[in-house]
Amino acid sequence: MEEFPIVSSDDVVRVRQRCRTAAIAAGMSLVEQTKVVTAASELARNTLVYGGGGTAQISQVTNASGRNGVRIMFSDSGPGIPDLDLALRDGWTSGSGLGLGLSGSRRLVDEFDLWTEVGTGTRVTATKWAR
Amino acid sequence: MEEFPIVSSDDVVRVRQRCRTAAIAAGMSLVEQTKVVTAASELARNTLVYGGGGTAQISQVTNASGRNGVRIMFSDSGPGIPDLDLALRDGWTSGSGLGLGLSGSRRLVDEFDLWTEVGTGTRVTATKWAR
Amino acid sequence: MERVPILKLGEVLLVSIQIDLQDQTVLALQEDLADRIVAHGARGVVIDITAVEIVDSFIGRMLSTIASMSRLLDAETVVVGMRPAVAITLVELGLSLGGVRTALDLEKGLQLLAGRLAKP
Amino acid sequence: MERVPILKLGEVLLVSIQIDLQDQTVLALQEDLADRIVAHGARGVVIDITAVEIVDSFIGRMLSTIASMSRLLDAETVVVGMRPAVAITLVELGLSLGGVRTALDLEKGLQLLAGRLAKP
Ligand SMILES: Nc1ncnc2c1ncn2[C@@H]1O[C@H](COP(=O)(O)OP(=O)(O)O)[C@@H](O)[C@H]1O
Ligand SMILES: Nc1ncnc2c1ncn2[C@@H]1O[C@H](COP(=O)(O)OP(=O)(O)O)[C@@H](O)[C@H]1O
Repeated sequence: MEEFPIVSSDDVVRVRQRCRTAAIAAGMSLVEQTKVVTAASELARNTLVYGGGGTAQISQVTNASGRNGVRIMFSDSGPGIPDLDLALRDGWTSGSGLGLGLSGSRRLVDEFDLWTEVGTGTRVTATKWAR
Repeated sequence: MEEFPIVSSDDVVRVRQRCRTAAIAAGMSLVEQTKVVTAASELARNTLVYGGGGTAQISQVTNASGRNGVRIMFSDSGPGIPDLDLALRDGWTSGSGLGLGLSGSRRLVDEFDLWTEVGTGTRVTATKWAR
Repeated sequence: MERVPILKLGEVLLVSIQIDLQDQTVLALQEDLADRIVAHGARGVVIDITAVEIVDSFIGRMLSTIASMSRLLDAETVVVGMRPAVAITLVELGLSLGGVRTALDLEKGLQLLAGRLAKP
Repeated sequence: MERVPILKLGEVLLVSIQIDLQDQTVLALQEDLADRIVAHGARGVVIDITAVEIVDSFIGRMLSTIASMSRLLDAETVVVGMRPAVAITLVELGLSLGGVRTALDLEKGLQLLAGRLAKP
């Protein structure tokens, strides 16, 4: 497991690179790698832009049936998300994005979990398995 | 009545084939067959993907007025559905689907019954009558 | 897992679906097609579903994804041979396949693409 | 912050993205391009993304913005070299890049623009 801070847009680039390395190590196909790295990029940017910065964790995981995968986790102590249903909707943004970061990255991975509390922060965990 | 496990996406294909056989035996038109087989495909995939696997039952049924039909039942011991209204809405998905499986298959059949309990599982029963 | 073969006819790739599609096969087909479009510089894709008995939301989404993805790679997709019963069922299911071009049969589909490829 | 270089080939500006794009670099590129289109009276822009490993919604929006912006300045944009895996991922992400023209590679992209520039 690797952990590193997200405080600038350099860090978003670094998250992509580390996520790519982990995806290759998990034996993912090129398409699977591209999907999980793209999801990581979206979520890392949200941590930076909306969470006011935070932390990324990237780990290699193995499930009960021996499949390998990559788990990415992004946490921040930002404002949290008041209306989660809305935030997860395609095209909805409170800022100036396209509103595809959360909804789109959920589609790109196999498991997606979002915890948030207004005033406390947000934590998104996403897992993708190699086929 | 036939019963078989749904533990892989092969089984979803088999459900379609068995459902087709039953629909033909019930004297359904080609359109009716196509509708019930499509519904079976959607529900079987949900059992696999969201229910974590389960069982399919396919039976031929006859009603009081002598009409023949097919009844399909899918049960799993998965997580259940916390908000059924939401799950039955067109376009709503907790995963990466199109959110048309439940709402769409309900439209494709004549009778549709969904029982679910969080932590216990889900059982969907659908019946289509030959005209 | 079975794989759906992809044939090359000049600048067009032809996919004729002859098996009962499993979800993994669907995903593999999308990836194979993207690779082949780029490898051959294909300008058109014809997906022949004459033999396909049902199109559920997963397969329907595949058709939309292939159409959008090939457009990004500068190829146009035409779906041919949809059975009437499949079309009726798709509508009732709630899938309109908005961005997907269709033609009656393989011949009409190839004609449609030829018209486009003639343009620079 | 790194900047993406913009080359001039006659009436066409060529942008070849060779680095892992940071958001600020993306914003700077949009501004630089607008300036250069006007300064050179360029009629076409080719953005070569052959080396780009992922296009997320921020980079995808840049491609759309550049296409729209250059159209307003009377230049046409073509994006070339999109990798197959990137195309599939973009579609799943939900981005269709509606107004963006694409071509297989630099050569095809330049041909496409040449066809347009030949017209009065
Ligand atoms: N880490 C976060 N902290 C607070 N709000 C967030 C966070 N991530 C996402 N959001 C909220 O969810 C909305 C939707 O996010 P997203 O789908 O990524 O779209 P976009 O990034 O284009 O705004 C954001 O506009 C923001 O309001
Ligand atoms: N057997 C099941 N067990 C648990 N949840 C289910 C089950 N079937 C459906 N669901 C829930 O209902 C939602 C909607 O299902 P559906 O309409 O089939 O759309 P989709 O399959 O595209 O997600 C699913 O996303 C899932 O959250």
